[in-house]
Amino acid sequence: MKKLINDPADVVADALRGMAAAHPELRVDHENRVVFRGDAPVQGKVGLVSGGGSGHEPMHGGFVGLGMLDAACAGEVFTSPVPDQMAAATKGVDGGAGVLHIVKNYTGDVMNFEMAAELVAAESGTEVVAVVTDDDVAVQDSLYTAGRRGVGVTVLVEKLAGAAAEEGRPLAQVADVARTVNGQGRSMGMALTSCTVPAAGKPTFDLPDDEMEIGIGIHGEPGRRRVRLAPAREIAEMLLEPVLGDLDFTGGDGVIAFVNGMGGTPLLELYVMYAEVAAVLEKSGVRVARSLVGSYMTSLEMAGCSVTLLKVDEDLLRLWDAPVRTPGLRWGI
Amino acid sequence: MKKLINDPADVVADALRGMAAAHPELRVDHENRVVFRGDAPVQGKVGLVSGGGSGHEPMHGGFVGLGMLDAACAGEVFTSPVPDQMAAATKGVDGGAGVLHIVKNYTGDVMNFEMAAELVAAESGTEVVAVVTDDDVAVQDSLYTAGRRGVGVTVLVEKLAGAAAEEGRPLAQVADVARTVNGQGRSMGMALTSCTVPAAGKPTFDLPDDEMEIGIGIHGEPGRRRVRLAPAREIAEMLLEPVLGDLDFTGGDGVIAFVNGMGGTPLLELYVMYAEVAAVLEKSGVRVARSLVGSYMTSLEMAGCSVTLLKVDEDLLRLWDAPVRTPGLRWGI
Amino acid sequence: MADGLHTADLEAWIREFARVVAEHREELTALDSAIGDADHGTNMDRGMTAAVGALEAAPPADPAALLKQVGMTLVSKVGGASGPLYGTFFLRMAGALGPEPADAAAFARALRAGLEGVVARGKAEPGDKTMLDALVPACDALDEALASGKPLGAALEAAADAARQGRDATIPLVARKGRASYLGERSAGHQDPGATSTALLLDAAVSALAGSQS
Amino acid sequence: MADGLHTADLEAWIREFARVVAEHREELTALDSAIGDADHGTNMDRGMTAAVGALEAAPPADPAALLKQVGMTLVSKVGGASGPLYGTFFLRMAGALGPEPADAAAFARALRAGLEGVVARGKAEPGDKTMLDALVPACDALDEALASGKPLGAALEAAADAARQGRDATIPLVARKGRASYLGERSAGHQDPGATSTALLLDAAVSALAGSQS
Ligand SMILES: Nc1ncnc2c1ncn2[C@@H]1O[C@H](COP(=O)(O)OP(=O)(O)O)[C@@H](O)[C@H]1O
Ligand SMILES: Nc1ncnc2c1ncn2[C@@H]1O[C@H](COP(=O)(O)OP(=O)(O)O)[C@@H](O)[C@H]1O
Ligand SMILES: [Mg+2]
Ligand SMILES: [Mg+2]
Ligand SMILES: [Mg+2]
Ligand SMILES: [Mg+2]
Repeated sequence: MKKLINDPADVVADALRGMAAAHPELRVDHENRVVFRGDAPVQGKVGLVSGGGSGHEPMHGGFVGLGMLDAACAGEVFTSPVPDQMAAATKGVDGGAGVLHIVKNYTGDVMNFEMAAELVAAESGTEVVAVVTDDDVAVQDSLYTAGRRGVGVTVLVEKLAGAAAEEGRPLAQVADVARTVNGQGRSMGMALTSCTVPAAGKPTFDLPDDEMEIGIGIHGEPGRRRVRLAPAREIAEMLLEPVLGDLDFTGGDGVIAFVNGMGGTPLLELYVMYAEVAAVLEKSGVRVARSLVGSYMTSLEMAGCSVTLLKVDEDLLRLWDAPVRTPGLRWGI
Repeated sequence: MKKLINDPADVVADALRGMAAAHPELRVDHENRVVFRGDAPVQGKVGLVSGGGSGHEPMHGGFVGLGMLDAACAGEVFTSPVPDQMAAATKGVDGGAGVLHIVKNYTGDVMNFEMAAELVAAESGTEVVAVVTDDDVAVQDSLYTAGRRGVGVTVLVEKLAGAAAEEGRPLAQVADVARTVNGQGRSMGMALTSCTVPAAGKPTFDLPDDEMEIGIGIHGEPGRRRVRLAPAREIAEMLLEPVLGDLDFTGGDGVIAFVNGMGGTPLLELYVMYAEVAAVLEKSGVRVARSLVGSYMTSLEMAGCSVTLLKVDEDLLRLWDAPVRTPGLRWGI
Repeated sequence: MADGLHTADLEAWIREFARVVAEHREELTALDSAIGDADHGTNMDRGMTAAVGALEAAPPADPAALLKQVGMTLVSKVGGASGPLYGTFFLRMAGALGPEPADAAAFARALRAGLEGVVARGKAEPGDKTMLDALVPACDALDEALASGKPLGAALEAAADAARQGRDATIPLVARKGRASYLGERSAGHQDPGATSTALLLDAAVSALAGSQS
Repeated sequence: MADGLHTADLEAWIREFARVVAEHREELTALDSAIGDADHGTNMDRGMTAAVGALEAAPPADPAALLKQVGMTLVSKVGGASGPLYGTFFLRMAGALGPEPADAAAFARALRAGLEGVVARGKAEPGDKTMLDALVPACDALDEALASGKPLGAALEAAADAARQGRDATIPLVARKGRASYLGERSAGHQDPGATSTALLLDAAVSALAGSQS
């Protein structure tokens, strides 16, 4: 295992020390492993809390700041944080207008956030609404699965609901934005290589040199199927076909097209992928209103990418363009 | 070779198509492989041109925009662009106030930029000044080398000279900022893995599982020495010792501390590294005024990092904080 | 100790579970690598190490307090799916026990209460390829053995046997809950990590508790 | 062709150089992997393929025009260190030749002018572990052989011999110029890629030109 770390057991704590040192505008609660906006709680504003296993950086800690999250809880690598963390985050961002939990649909995340909400309800009067993201078309949402996974759309939910909260919208409306975004977004990912969980010390799966995994999630888990390595052009088609097949993205105000790197894939390749994605979208009559290319939701050092499309309207576009100031996403301020 | 590409021969052209599609605010000259600010040339402003081999993304194309570069030339992977490209870029950004070439100190880059300047001088009256960056303390600047390599400081030069140009400073002063930054900056890098040049198809060097390269550049070249794998804490010391030994960074207005990922290293690990770098700096009496953590100057999918320190004064800090709007670096706008 | 399971017995069970989890940490993580995210061994080991640490720092006074402390520690130290599930399991067990030593029937009732907590929390059913596939047969076997008059020791052995069989029976299953369900058909052919740690929990019960009433 | 090297002869030389560069592309890149950035074979092949393409698209009228076109093509298609260096080499050769066919002495003078261009552009010296370590001995051997009355064919063979020896002699050297110099002592023990491609240039001259005046 080759990583820039100290003891594998300390990797999350060490990275949080680094975040605290690099971002004095944030406040890091090292005991609870929560990254807060420096000015949290913002009085009168809906507080946004997310979190999940570590190893997906910049998500979620890197999305804390004006116009996005108020707090993010960092679990162990690929392991949902515990209810205590989420409860501490919820209390810390409660500015009197309620708190939105943005939860990726994984059994662990959902249960831990649920327990946190129960804790908070028992202890304080804070109103908490949870929105669960589940945009991964690699997984069928059926009785026979834990439902679709929450992947790329989570980044967009955090930005757009964050902007809505920053505008002063009430909790119900901010939650509506989050639900709308999740409902209008779809994602699909692939991997060229596995990643190595620090505590495990070896790659989660082996992948021959001439094969790739299609339909992966973001926890280094194997995907739905293994196929022969293909050029970027074909990969774009493989990823977009199920996305476009699941929801009609044509017409209206177009889409936000998001090509996301899994952590070990350089930007050069993400732009090659984006060129192919844009070509498929053009051919399919899907208009790109905005785009995002980069490694925003990663799986440690996994090589690969995911593609997310989000159908937008004028309101969502305005929220997208609104100022955001976080370590991972910043514009307008 | 596992990469998200089509034909290895097309990787640069394909990535430029992706950049053009993803960034409508830029103008991409596909024939000359130059990324321009959409509004270039900006009348009355000094034009900033840089460029180099591809494979270092977001550098340089991702640093084109308000407050940074006016144009960037993309060479083949790890191969300096040709004089024709630089000449086209220079002409395209000439707003009447002259053009600054920001050149990393590599034999190829220096010679090609020189030939471009000769071409431009022969064809037009555009005043061109070149500043060569050479901040890599892994290499001794002596008669027995091609001089120090230009590495991490180049990103900072592009930001700071870009801000000076945006402020309306004349060419000589903008060039002075660039030279000052280069003179006050030092870097040192390391690799955990090699990278694979697409056209070569296999890793540039082999590195056993328990070893790392210290003193690497940004072209996948082997470093100065190979040592046993070490924890982040020791790596931070190995990188900072020669940096701190080469220039006194204590006192004054402090430093910009820049921990850069080589492309295949996830942000989680870069924050772990930054925590250790910050600890060494604190112990050494170096005050951190600003920091930058991320993969800004990469070597394809190489795993590893570099550390750059830049001694700053009030003017440089103001230029650092000035608005910048590029795909790779953005704030204040 | 013919008068039932004391705090010390349950503590021995927890310590033994912690020990076997640590011993099998790599195996649990390897199982989770195949159909999950390679952390089940690390998760359980972190949680049980913390649980034992908490017992030492603040020794609980009675069986219910002990299992409650273990449950709380797991909930607040593990995370993931196994934290809430094993946490809820022990919390519900604690809720079903009184402060007094538990006899065999009380222990079996508590175990089933724990099982029901796992179902309530995780909404899985037997056959979904989860820890339930070890826990349900274990509870059934325990009840049956006690009903047929077997002593606790033999009954726990029957329960542990059933848990191991349930664990093995997860191999051909296609997962319908948890992370492994994302793999669809590809999840078949692999043993469920959570069912494996649950089988260890019953093994630990045999080692630590079977002697208590025999 | 006792009257000297015609445009067609030089074109044959360029074509032959392009052919051997393509043939040795992987080898050149492998050499550059060890002490550089793994692109010398790709660079030279891209450049020479373009040079031959340009010759076909717009056949130059005379020797000087031909070599100028090759030089210009290399400058604008190769990049890196080898683009300006080989480009300058051919441009300076072109500058030293007239429009008329070149006799052996004129060819040797042109080759030395090319060499001087490389020195002016790259500021390296013999012993720095660069293409000069093949080019300098080649020019010296050519001059010497012609001075001692050998025909062009034999003289070129002597030059190619010297280039190959110079190439081999780069192996123990510690690089002082170019990318390999960053490696310091670690550059010793590896053959310089540029010296290797230069030896191919002289080999190509033997294959394409040695017959012209014999
Ligand atoms: N809904 C559920 N009900 C019961 N057990 C579950 C459920 N979901 C997952 N599990 C169990 O949890 C185990 C995985 O635990 P662990 O790896 O620690 O958590 P995570 O899946 O969050 O990484 C699975 O092997 C399975 O036995
Ligand atoms: N200053 C110089 N003078 C002469 N030749 C040089 C000089 N620098 C480098 N070279 C030659 O260039 C070769 C490398 O070419 P290439 O790999 O194409 O370019 P780059 O080093 O830019 O990747 C070296 O092997 C060496 O022979
Ligand atoms: Mg997990
Ligand atoms: Mg090169
Ligand atoms: Mg797991
Ligand atoms: Mg090279």
